[in-house]
Amino acid sequence: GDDGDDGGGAAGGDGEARVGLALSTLQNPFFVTLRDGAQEAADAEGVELIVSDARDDAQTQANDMQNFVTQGVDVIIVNPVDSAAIVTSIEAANQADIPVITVDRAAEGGEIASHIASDNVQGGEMATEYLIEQMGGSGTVAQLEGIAGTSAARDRGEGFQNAIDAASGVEVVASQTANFDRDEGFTVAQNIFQANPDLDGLFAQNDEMALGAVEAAREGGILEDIVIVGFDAVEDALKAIEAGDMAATIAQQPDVMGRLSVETAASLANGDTVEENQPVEVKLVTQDNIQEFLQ
Amino acid sequence: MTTARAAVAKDLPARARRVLGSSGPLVGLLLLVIVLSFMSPFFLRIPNLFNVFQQISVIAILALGSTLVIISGGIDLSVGSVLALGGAVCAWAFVDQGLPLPLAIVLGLGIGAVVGLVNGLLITVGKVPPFIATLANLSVARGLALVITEGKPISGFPEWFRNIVTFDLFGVVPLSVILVVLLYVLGAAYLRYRPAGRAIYAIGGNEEVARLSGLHVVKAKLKLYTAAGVLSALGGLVLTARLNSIQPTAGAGAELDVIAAVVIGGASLSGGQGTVSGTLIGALIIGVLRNGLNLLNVSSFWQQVVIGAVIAIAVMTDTLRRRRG
Amino acid sequence: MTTARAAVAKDLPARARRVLGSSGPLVGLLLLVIVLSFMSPFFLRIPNLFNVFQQISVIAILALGSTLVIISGGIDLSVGSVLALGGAVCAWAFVDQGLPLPLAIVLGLGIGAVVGLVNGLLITVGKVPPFIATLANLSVARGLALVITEGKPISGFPEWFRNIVTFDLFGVVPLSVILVVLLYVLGAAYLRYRPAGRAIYAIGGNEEVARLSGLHVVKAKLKLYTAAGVLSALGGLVLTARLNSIQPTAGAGAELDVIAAVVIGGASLSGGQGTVSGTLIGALIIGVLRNGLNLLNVSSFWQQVVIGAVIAIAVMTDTLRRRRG
Amino acid sequence: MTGLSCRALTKAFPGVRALSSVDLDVVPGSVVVVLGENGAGKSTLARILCGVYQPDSGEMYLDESPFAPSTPAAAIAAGVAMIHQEGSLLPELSVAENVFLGRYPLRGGLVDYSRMHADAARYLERVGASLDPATRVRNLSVAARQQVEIAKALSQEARVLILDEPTAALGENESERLFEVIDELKTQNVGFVYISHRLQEIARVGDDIVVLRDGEKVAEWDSADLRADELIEQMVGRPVQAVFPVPPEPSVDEVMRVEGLGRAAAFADVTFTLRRGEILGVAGLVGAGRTELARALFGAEPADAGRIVIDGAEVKIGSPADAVEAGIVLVPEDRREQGLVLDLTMEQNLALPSLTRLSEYGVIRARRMRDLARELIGKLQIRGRAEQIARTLSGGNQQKAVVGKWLPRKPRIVILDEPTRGIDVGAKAALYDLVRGLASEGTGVILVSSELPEVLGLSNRVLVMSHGRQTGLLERSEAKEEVVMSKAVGG
Ligand SMILES: Nc1ncnc2c1ncn2[C@@H]1O[C@H](COP(=O)(O)OP(=O)(O)OP(=O)(O)O)[C@@H](O)[C@H]1O
Ligand SMILES: Nc1ncnc2c1ncn2[C@@H]1O[C@H](COP(=O)(O)OP(=O)(O)OP(=O)(O)O)[C@@H](O)[C@H]1O
Ligand SMILES: [Mg+2]
Ligand SMILES: [Mg+2]
Repeated sequence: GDDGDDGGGAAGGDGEARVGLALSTLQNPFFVTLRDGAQEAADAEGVELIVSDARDDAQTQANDMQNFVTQGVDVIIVNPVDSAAIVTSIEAANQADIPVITVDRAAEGGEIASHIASDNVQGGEMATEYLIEQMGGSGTVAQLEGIAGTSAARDRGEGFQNAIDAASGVEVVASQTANFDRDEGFTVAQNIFQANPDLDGLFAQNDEMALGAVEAAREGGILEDIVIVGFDAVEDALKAIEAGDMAATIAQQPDVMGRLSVETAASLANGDTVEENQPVEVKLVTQDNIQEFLQ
Repeated sequence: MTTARAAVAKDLPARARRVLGSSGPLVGLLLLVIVLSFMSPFFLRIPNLFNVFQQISVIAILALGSTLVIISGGIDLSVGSVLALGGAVCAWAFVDQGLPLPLAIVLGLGIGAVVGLVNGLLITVGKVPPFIATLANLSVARGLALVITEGKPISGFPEWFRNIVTFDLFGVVPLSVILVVLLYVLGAAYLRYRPAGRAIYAIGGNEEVARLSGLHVVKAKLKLYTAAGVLSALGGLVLTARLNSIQPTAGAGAELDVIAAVVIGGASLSGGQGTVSGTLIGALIIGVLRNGLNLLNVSSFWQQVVIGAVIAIAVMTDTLRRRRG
Repeated sequence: MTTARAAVAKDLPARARRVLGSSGPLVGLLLLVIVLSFMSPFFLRIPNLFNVFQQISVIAILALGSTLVIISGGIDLSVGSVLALGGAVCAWAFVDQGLPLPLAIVLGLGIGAVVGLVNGLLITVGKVPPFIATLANLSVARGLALVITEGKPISGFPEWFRNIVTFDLFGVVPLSVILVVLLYVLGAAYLRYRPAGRAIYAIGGNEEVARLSGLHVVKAKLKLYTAAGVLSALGGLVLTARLNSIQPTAGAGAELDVIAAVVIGGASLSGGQGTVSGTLIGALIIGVLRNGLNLLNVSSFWQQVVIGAVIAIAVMTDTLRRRRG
Repeated sequence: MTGLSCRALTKAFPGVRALSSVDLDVVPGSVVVVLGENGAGKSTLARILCGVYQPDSGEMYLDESPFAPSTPAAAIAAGVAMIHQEGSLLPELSVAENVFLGRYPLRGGLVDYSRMHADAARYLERVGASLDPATRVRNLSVAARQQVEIAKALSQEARVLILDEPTAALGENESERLFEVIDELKTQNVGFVYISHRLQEIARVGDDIVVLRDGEKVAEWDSADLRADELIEQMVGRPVQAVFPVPPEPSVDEVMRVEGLGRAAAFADVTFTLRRGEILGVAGLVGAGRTELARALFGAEPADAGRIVIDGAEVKIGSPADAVEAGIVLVPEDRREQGLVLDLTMEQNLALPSLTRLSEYGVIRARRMRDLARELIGKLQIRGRAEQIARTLSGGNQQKAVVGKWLPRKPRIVILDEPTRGIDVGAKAALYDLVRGLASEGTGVILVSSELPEVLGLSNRVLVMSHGRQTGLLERSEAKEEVVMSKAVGG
């Protein structure tokens, strides 16, 4: 990673557009990939990209946004920690005549020039439907939840629930948090397996937890008997699908989101008009189409 | 008695120090400001400086309570969770239950008082070490905040609520900054001029001696932890107003920032020492550092390295200097 | 004859206590086990019990180092970050740089030693309070772990690396459990039978007295923090082996779990007290609690409430009981 | 009757009966002296009177109404105040704040600092201490701290004042000043309980005497005009020779030579030699810099000028570890802060300097450690058990342990800073024998003490200090009290 840390941010640009990217967190590979996509586009478009990392804290993000306004960037791309909390910051940017683009997560108010996202609820549904299909339409399932209170956990959980409600003959026997963490995914899955020795399927709200569950299942000698589905399509998960350890994951294309958002920002800086809504496709990754995703 | 006279002379700088608080952190802050203003043209602008102050306002409110607790020889790890719980209760009461906002605010502060009091009772009556008592409530209060909000942010406050905090007096001074300054002036006066405030230093210096001297140690501690709880909840309300929303995960990990601000400000975790002015400077050091690194567009990974290093160096030069002086 | 027998009998509980450390946490653990085995039929199965032990193995390794540090009157907040950094360096060396795995492992442990030594130097030479010194390295080490991994997990280790940790001896006892038991036996022996181990209690009890008794306090502390760093990195390697991957965010927040385990185990944060057996029991209490709540499928919001409450109650009953005699 | 009276007070701690059925009457306007060996129960009795401990049984009456304070606050409110043996000051607070802790003068609900400083100055002047009330206590010498303690007790305007070894850290002038204050308060009908190991003071302050032994009252007199040997026999249960043993003749070999030693702002230009088996006394007034000298010789705060030669070779002493390595040990003046780890057992404390010697192949032999502790406890007649927590020992017994822990290292040079502070006559005699024994085995001893008779009686030579300077080095024959005093004052 060169994180666009060429430090020259202070110099300002002669004609070069300056774009602030306020990320919710960089301690998550998904957003690292998004950032990399954005940087790639910035280099291609000749845009100066300033990245901030709120570490999943709404207040820190408000501060980051404030700092962007202070620096007088041309466009702000924000990936909100909290859709409601970001509104005041967006309004402040609007007041300073700085267009705002939201990426991955929407804002509940303010003037948004463009929204670029994939749908986490839909992804949760797709993943869970595939899980149920692989289980043969019935059986017991467990869910590993993300960090309580985060929007990814909420939306994916909602998608999971929608799919479960639509199916019949599927029983949710456990739903426990493992905080999006592989180690905790391991621990919690291991505990769930103890209480539910003939569990048929497991949906994890991200791949890290799914991979932890894979290791726990392997150690418990039940990897063959259980269908595990994750979310995010990180590299390790793709390998696990190829090896047959995981059944599926959801590919969100964060790099595309990053690229698209910077390209949109560049257009805005040139005074061009842009699409208000730019959906980015989510894809179900299974052993059938895994080769498309493995580079 | 030459000894006595020598002692007086030796004490003169100490007097100056008493009035200014320890000068060490202030020097560190000024150095940081000077370096950053050379590195970024945006840094030294008045609006940015007020931004920094406003950005630290929530942490500063939490840290005020923690300063008292730490001077008394205790610690409060539950600040971040109580912040979320206070905000959550207020939002739940107003948005979900439709109670009038002033009542909701009182309920929010009230729950902070309750958690603080429970901390105090666990410590004084239950004899649980402060670290464990407040760690337990870090967990409990966070859990309750999640339960109350059902894990989702709650928003939907009237405009005037937001303005209480974000309105800029004279066009530049946000009201939250004025609130912080007011609270800190009150805090400083309390510690210096109220008998109960002085007692905190005695309790932190040596609890047994304080007891032998006839102080009501248990009562003092209960008051302290309750006050810290109320201040944490107040921080939650300010945050809620500023963002027009409260997240159940708000303030996670804030305890380390808060304690760092207090200790950078010259307080000792073994108790008996510390000033609120020092804490404010400590919070500003952290805030200025983050702001500056953002303005310089330092990658967030390296930011953590730099922040850690600067904090260590700041505290080290301060203590070494004080030792020599 | 009868007298002698009576004397032995009278001495038995005292002896048992000496061997087991304070009995309080043990009683708490047993109570918890009894309650949980009534509530969940799966709890008391042998594989589940070994699972719990294995689940806490990483925290236990970190907590062993922290026990020594805390007995000496210090604290180490950097454990979780050093875990990630140790794992990251090892993974980077092996996977990205293609170095032989044994060398990569040595590098991983080595970076732990370096961070630990820096902690120690900041504390002894730089006179920085342990809380701040290790908080600074919590930030620095995490930042470096993120830089090295570029923020993404690194995976791709040979099968035998994983087996070192996960292989089940006799079909049920994972090697990681054996590693933990071995380390704890060594730790207990060190504290009890090595002069340097005994010195830790004296340093924590009163550093000035230890110094005036001719002990090398600075050297002892440097050794301690270095050892704690190496153990944290070792925890990182065990985690890496177990998951066949290291995340840069691994171990975030682990410091609170680790300190909780040590303090629940009877150590005092003011130093001079504590046993490694107590710490192991403390870690088991936390592990058993989480395991039980998972088995019972308690909602994750309420889990936090329950965990906090149980920890407070466990420590409270223990201290109150001890006080009564 | 008026005043404070106690009936059948009993108090037990785990393993000890500290008080058994003790009666005590404190009459307004008079002083009851409580005597007894270390660990006899004097402090326990005092602590019960002022609400720190509650008795297991027995009653107390204050002016004939029942008095059962459950906290120190309650006792102070009822007019019973105490000066604690182990000090009760907060080093980080100012002198004035310590004096008025918990009873600050207020104006409009706020602390009135100027009045507090003025009032504190008045009380300080009364005890003869001209200290700035704004000074932090941390910067004061042990003696000055003791004066602050006395001022603090006076300011509580108590009707009954309990003084637990108030003069242990005072020089003669300061002590006399205290006695004058006591005389004055007696005329105002204040009653006193006075605990001390300095028998020579008793006739000066006391009206009645009570002797405790093993927690029981074994004798009482309503006059203080008693012969010392009579008192001692009651306290110890056997006659004790209160004379100083003549020091053995030192060898001619020099074990240590100190040339021009100094440390900035503490002391300067100290030069002396110490021979094998010699006892070198160090005399001076309070604050003369004797402690600083002792600490510098031991490396606790290393000297920054001059040289130290041991057995003919110059040594660099930069830390206590260096000193111990060179065979020098120090018994510090503040046993609780510098001598013992109070929360460890006696065994662990006594073994602390000898940990490596108690191990074999790097492993500590638990049995040897236990034996060592038992041997030292026996040899020094410490009232306590090897597995007892050091904090729970009486003050005098703690002092013995601080000396005792060094003996197994067989040091070449022993520096004792106020070693007899707070220990009873019997223990003092034992300690004198111990010092003499060390000397006759060839150890060089440096003895710092504020009790002039002790220094003069025990030493082969006496080094006198004044204001951080060496003002004399006298042979035993020249070291008469008047000569030493005139040099100590600055001559
Ligand atoms: N808190 C305690 N726990 C256990 N034992 C104690 C405690 N306090 C005092 N003791 C014991 O009670 C006995 C009486 O102690 P006390 O302090 O009253 O003696 P003292 O007469 O004041 O001695 P000194 O002259 O040395 O000050 C001693 O054996 C002591 O070890
Ligand atoms: N802990 C301390 N901190 C700061 N100053 C001190 C401390 N202890 C002593 N002093 C000061 O150092 C000077 C020398 O004191 P020192 O204790 O060496 O004298 P001394 O002759 O040993 O007398 P004594 O021990 O009887 O007080 C005094 O002015 C005293 O106020
Ligand atoms: Mg006593
Ligand atoms: Mg002295």
